Amino acid sequence: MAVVFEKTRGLAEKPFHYCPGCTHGIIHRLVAESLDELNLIDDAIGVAPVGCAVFAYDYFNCDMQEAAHGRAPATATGIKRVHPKSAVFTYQGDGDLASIGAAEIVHAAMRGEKITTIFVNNAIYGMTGGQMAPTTLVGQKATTAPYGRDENHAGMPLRISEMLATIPKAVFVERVSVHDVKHIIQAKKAIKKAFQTQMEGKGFSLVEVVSTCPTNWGKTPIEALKWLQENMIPYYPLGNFRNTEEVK
Amino acid sequence: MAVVFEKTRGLAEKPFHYCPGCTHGIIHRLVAESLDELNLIDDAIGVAPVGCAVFAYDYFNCDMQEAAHGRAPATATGIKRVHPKSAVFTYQGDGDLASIGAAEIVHAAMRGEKITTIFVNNAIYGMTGGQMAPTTLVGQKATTAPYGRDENHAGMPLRISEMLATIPKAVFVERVSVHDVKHIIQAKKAIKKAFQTQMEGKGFSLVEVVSTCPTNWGKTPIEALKWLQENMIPYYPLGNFRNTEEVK
Amino acid sequence: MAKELWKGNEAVAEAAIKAGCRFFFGYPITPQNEIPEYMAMKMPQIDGCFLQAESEVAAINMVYGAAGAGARVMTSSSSPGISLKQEGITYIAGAELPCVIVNMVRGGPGLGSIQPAQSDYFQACKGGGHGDYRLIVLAPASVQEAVDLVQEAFDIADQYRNPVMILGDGMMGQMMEPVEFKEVKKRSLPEKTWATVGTKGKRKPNVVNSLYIDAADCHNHNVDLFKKYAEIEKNEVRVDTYNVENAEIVFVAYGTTARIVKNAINSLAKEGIKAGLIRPVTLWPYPYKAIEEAAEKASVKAFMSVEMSMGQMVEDVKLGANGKKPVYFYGKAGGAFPTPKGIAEEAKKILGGAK
Amino acid sequence: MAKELWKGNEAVAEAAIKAGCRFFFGYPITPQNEIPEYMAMKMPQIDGCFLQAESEVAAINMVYGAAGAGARVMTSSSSPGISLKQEGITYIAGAELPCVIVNMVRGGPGLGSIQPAQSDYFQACKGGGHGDYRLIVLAPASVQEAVDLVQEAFDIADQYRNPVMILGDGMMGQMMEPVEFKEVKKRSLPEKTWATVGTKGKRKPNVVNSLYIDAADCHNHNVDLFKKYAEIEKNEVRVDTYNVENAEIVFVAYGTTARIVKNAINSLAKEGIKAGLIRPVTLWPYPYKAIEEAAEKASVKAFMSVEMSMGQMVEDVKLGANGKKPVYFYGKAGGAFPTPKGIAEEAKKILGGAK
Amino acid sequence: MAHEIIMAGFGGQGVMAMGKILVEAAMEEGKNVSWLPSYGPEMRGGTANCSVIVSDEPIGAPIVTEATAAIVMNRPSLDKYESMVVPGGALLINSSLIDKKATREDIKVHYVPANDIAQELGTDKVANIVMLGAYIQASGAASADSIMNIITQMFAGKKATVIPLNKEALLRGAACIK
Amino acid sequence: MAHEIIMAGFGGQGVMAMGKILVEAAMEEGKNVSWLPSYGPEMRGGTANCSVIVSDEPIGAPIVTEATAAIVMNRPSLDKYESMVVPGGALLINSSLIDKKATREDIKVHYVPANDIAQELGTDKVANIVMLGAYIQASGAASADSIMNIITQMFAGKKATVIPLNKEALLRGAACIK
Amino acid sequence: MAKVTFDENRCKGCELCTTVCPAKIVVMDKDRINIKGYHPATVKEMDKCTGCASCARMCPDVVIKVEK
Amino acid sequence: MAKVTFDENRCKGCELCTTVCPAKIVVMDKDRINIKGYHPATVKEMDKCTGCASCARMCPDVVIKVEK
Ligand SMILES: Cc1ncc(C[n+]2csc(CCOP(=O)(O)OP(=O)(O)O)c2C)c(N)n1
Ligand SMILES: Cc1ncc(C[n+]2csc(CCOP(=O)(O)OP(=O)(O)O)c2C)c(N)n1
Ligand code: SF4
Ligand code: SF4
Ligand code: SF4
Ligand code: SF4
Ligand code: SF4
Ligand code: SF4
Ligand SMILES: [Mg+2]
Ligand SMILES: [Mg+2]
Repeated sequence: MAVVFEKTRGLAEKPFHYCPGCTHGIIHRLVAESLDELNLIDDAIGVAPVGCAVFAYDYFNCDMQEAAHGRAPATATGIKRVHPKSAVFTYQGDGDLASIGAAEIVHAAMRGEKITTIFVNNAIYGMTGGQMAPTTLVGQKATTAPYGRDENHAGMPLRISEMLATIPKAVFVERVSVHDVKHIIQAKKAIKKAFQTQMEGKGFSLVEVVSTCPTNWGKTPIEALKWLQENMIPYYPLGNFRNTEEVK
Repeated sequence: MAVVFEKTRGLAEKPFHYCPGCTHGIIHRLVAESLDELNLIDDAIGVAPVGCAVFAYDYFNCDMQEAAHGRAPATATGIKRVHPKSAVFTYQGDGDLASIGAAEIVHAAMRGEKITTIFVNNAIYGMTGGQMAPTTLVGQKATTAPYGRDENHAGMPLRISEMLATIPKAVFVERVSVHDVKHIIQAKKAIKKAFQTQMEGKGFSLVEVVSTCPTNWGKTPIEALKWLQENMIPYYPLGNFRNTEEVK
Repeated sequence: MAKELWKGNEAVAEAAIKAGCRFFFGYPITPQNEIPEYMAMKMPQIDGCFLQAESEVAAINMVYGAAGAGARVMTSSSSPGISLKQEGITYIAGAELPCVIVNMVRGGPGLGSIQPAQSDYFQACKGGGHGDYRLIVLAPASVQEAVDLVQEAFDIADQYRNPVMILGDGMMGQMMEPVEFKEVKKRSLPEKTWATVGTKGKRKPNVVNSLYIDAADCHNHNVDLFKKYAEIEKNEVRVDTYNVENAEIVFVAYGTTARIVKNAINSLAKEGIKAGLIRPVTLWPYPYKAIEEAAEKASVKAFMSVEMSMGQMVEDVKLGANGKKPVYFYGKAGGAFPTPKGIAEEAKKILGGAK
Repeated sequence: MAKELWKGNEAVAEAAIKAGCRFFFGYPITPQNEIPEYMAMKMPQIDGCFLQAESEVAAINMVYGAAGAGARVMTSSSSPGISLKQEGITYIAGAELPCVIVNMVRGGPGLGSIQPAQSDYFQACKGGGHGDYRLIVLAPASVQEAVDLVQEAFDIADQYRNPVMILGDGMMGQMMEPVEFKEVKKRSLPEKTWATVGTKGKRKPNVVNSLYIDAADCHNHNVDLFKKYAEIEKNEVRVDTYNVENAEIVFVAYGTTARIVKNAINSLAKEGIKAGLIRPVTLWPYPYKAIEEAAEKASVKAFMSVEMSMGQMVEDVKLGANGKKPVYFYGKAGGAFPTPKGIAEEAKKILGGAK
Repeated sequence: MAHEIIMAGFGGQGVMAMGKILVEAAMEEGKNVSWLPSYGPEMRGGTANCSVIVSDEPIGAPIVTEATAAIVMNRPSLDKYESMVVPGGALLINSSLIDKKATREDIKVHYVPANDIAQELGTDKVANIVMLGAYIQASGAASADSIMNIITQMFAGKKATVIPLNKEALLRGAACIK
Repeated sequence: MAHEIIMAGFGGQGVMAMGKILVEAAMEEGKNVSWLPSYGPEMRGGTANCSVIVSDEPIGAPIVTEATAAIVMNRPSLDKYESMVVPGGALLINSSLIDKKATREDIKVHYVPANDIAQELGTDKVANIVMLGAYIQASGAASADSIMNIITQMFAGKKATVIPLNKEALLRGAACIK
Repeated sequence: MAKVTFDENRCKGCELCTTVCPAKIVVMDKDRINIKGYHPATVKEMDKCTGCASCARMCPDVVIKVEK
Repeated sequence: MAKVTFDENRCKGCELCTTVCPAKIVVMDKDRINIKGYHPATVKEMDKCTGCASCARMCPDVVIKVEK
């Protein structure tokens, strides 16, 4: 009997600490599989965020650095400039990347920093217990938006992929989801493409993964996937926003 | 004899400290005239940046705060939330706004903060002596890009107006120039429109003014205006990127 | 008003609101999240404004703006977030704006741990930001005291046009204790004629600023600031003592650690060892005088600074004791805390050695 | 090699390059702009990397990344920019990464002035960031010494896996003096087996991190750090003295201020007043012992800490003197500086009063 | 007299609420009280605990390091907190979920089948109240009446129907202490 | 012997270069030297100055607060620095641009029409060298030869043609000192 | 013939795998509790398994191995 | 008839005003130096002035007043 599917060697043995059904786990796996399949894992250097994925440094089977909240793109820049041939990636949540780290991601993109960012958009601060993120939907409740996000008070959610796609050196930008197997397969393709773009030295690459937080959404994992599909995707349309073919 | 043109009472008496021919002075005047003509000057609260315009607090005839480098939008947010009926504006350079303050401007826009930002893009750090800005053109020399900006090393210039125009609550975004009288008149129109948008409570408004820095560009004021026209405007096309008519 | 059980963080938030705070700008971080969350719940009901800033940097600069605009305003965070606020804090101090900043300290350095600690003492009291400036630093030891001090903090800030920091820790923020919201005596405060509220065409523009481009001007500004600080040192020192009379060893501890020390003192008493406690309530201005006076007591053989840190306040204890009596340190860091037993044992060791 | 005239900032940059620094991440700020500008000019010629970061926050986090990746890396800034780096600095200290950070101090607080100052002493030496950690702080008094210390700083950083700060000021950065780039004695350094360079499939992943989620682990990490700090305190204290033998008054001053003090000492000598100088070269670890020894000298009547600040290092002088002799302070802040005349007069006042 | 209690279990077993109800009740009786939860990501699925103090004297440290009683709702909590109980103190074990026995002999150990009783009453949710009933019976830290006052206030209004269920749980727990 | 000199003028008058040439020359003569510019936005159009020290002894403070000489190239600099000169010190005034006289009597005052001489030589640009020539003549802080060595090094190559002009300027300046 | 195996102690009982199996054979084992305290997922009628690996791809905790 | 007046001591001699005058009458006064040390701008043939205010609008230092 042949193995059809098993844990990639891109992942360490340690079980994830994520809540049951949290899609962070799926995304970790896709990143690890991509690195392994592209033969990059032994040369890869990853940067973990501050957020639920803070312990990502224990899960990937490659060298890792734990960055300050939001600063992963700057940290990764430091690493990549020292090791220009390594596959350098950041793994960041929406609080980390879109809120406190907004300047760092915009500037990594501007510089065309040859790194790959995996951006996990779950429309909430998971780690700290469900506060509003820049990506929280209008009307969505959060502990710091207990009456639901009010667009007149707190504005409308940031669409990071669309915003970064205006930056010339952000050469690969795609939004994917992991709410079913088909989308998981597509998500992996995008992640692989992003790493390939990096290794070709073309510029900055980012994959935004629309993700769940069953715990702080107050939903079962199955309900959460449904909510994602019905509420997140309409505001965060999936698709490719930039790719190298477009870039002259 | 009637007065056709004289110093607006929106400006204080103090002469500007700017270098000869620096267009900061023109932009100051346009802002002050707009505030005066819209009858807003007595209720206005301005926020000065850190940059050559740091002393702006001495030039406008209204209450002013001097913000930390790049944080003017946050400071203005604090002010506006306290005085929602006042006309609150920030006046910021490209180092201030597009580099260190990138997160603050993106988030003020995201929140639809009811403030007006005057963004002076002179493709350089004027105050500190000619270092590279995020807006420095590819090939343009700066003291920290002595061989000219190399796009493979430092990326390509950020187009702030285009980037912010992707944000739903940035309801008025326009890029103007002050290289001749015609454009100066257009620039003033845009600035007035931005303030009107603010007072109508519609959201965040920004006018990007393409500007010169004769001193650090190493040009005479007249040469500088020419260089602006020939080099800046092709990369930074003038025009309106968002206005309230477009906003549902 | 009857006592109610309040969680430290929520009590601090409610106390601020009771003190007239209507503007809060913050960013989530454990273990202080209940403060912004409480504000998010309450502010809209009372026409106040809670705003989650994009970062701690933005939050403190929003505070700067709002304080400059004349509002009673607060922010809160925990250690890494407070580090990010340092530039903003020195701007606020330099521009002489009143505001309240809460730090529910957690273990460091770096990302550290999220458990209670007192390792931000230096940062709070000596200047985490650049330049010569002072925060007024208040260190409550119970939820009740936190409530009382927060309410007064806004008055103190306004009186001196100076930022006030409430230095708590994760334990203070997370614990529940009975609280009574008492009517706090209001100070008579100067009008905020300096605030940027619009000239209304009736006066010269007000400017909020910390730039003094001429060195001599900047020096004079510093001298003025330090005149104010001397005033604060004269008026605002607060300290609590416990069993210092006849004590052989005097512990110095603040905040929740002081409570642990009290347990140790009581258990030492059972063994016949006389120990006392000096508990600074204001960490700046520091109660050097209380230390000095204790140092001059014949009974006192030694001091021991007890901290949830590797030893920070101990330097101030030494400055107070000024060589008159030896000063020891005992502490745990990174979110661990000294136990009454550990403290008592260390004290016995010292007294044994001192004999 | 013959002496050449070098501007302080450029000499510091060149010294870093000579020490093998090939990565520099910085952000412009007066009065240190010549450092990034020099790097921008030179790095491309030697296959190094100069990058202008989007902010000081980004710069220090790039340093974190590059240091973690095993490089010799430096950043530089001046006071407000250094305040912004505080979170990053404590992360670097917590993760035990080697790097060099230059602060050409200017007047504060807030935007302050851009003239030379020494008012970031507390921030550098006591902890501007949160948590218990230490920077090794070197304070050169001449461009030559800056060059020598910068070169050694990289070795010190690597030896202890600790960030090293060069604490200069605007005067140091802007002045030109003759400099000789001497061959610096290299220390024998451990290999950077901990760096993230890719596993190459040959070892377990390396992790660069400052998070210790369990309080006990975090405490132990702190204890380990402080063992290292004790080691540094034992090995690395440096201090320079001038005329301390038989001095009636001992000035304590560092950096450029120490040079002004020397002028004062010489002019006092002309009046027959014996004054000496203790000049700490390492501000942390601080040369408490030198102070203590001077305090024990019969000739010494008093200490005077002279600073371009409102009085910061004076606390360390007091800790060193430990009550044995009185400690006075004299200084100017905000970009102003004490003059030899002012210092001498103050000293005479003190000695007069002490008689 | 000071009761210094550690209450521990899985997140979701209601140990935090158990502690809060106890301190509310004791406070109404005029005692000094404090309640301190564990916090942080270890709560995610892992073990949660709180330190509760009820005392006639002013309370020193709110954190319990030498417990007069430990209430353990699951196995990991037993392993972690058994040693923290002072000699002569009490250890209450949720024997429905913990099949292990206590190892110490210098403390009083009570085995309370809290989940079994709760299920008998119709819902696992009141296992914590069962345990609380047992604890106050064993310790006298608060009276059943005070506890019921608090529970009654908590569920006043729409949820009032669950009050009798909680009362039953409390009494059944108390009955476990012989 | 220590020369502590303040050189001041408008930005663009070459006061910084004047100071640098002097210290380079003095250094080659084996003296201790330091040079410290003013910096900051006040330079923008305003006055620039540098502190220059040439000394046989190691140099203390690089900043000059009690000048053995002040060289003032414009009026605001005269107003600012006249008082800084020590009794017996020297004050060199660019009389081409400054019509005011010095007020002090306890110092040596030299009026040097630096711009007039420079214009005679064909360019305002060497007014600073004229002034430097006057200063070294007055003070002996460095020899004209050393200065010319430095200037020769500076303009080696393409610009070598300007060397004689500078020499002339230096000598003409020196000739102003009687 | 295909086979799925569960690294049971990694399972957190999230049930996501049960929703994607085309053969609808992945179920939660309500009778058992794993070391973490969850009812683990399992396959009741292994012979119906097509080895499509949907379950494994959906699982956030890398519990499932699929062979064919 | 129109008139322009220069607040001469504010002038920095940047020459921008000279480039925009349709009548080409704004020139730099090379004979004079203002308090700041610059040759100030001036109008030589005032009678040609149309009062269009282009010079004033271009001036970065608010030197010029225009009447008509
Ligand atoms: C400087 C700083 N600010 C705040 C925090 C607290 N913090 C930790 S994680 C987090 C938010 C994480 O949210 P997100 O990035 O969306 O990740 P998620 O947990 O949702 O995956 C915050 C605010 C911190 N550790 N450091
Ligand atoms: C935190 C901080 N970093 C850096 C500086 C130094 N600084 C002052 S102005 C400036 C750049 C200004 O450039 P820009 O915003 O483009 O304005 P301009 O001078 O070109 O108008 C910088 C980096 C500072 N004052 N504070
Ligand atoms: S809190 Fe949310 S994002 Fe974090 S692990 Fe749990 S489900 Fe996932
Ligand atoms: S430096 Fe440039 S931007 Fe600044 S005032 Fe001068 S010309 Fe204007
Ligand atoms: S491999 Fe496919 S068919 Fe088999 S159990 Fe998994 S989902 Fe069902
Ligand atoms: S998806 Fe994975 S973790 Fe979830 S129930 Fe299935 S096997 Fe268990
Ligand atoms: S107003 Fe018009 S015509 Fe008159 S001087 Fe000015 S630009 Fe020339
Ligand atoms: S534009 Fe204004 S400053 Fe420039 S030369 Fe004309 S009048 Fe003078
Ligand atoms: Mg998130
Ligand atoms: Mg600029």
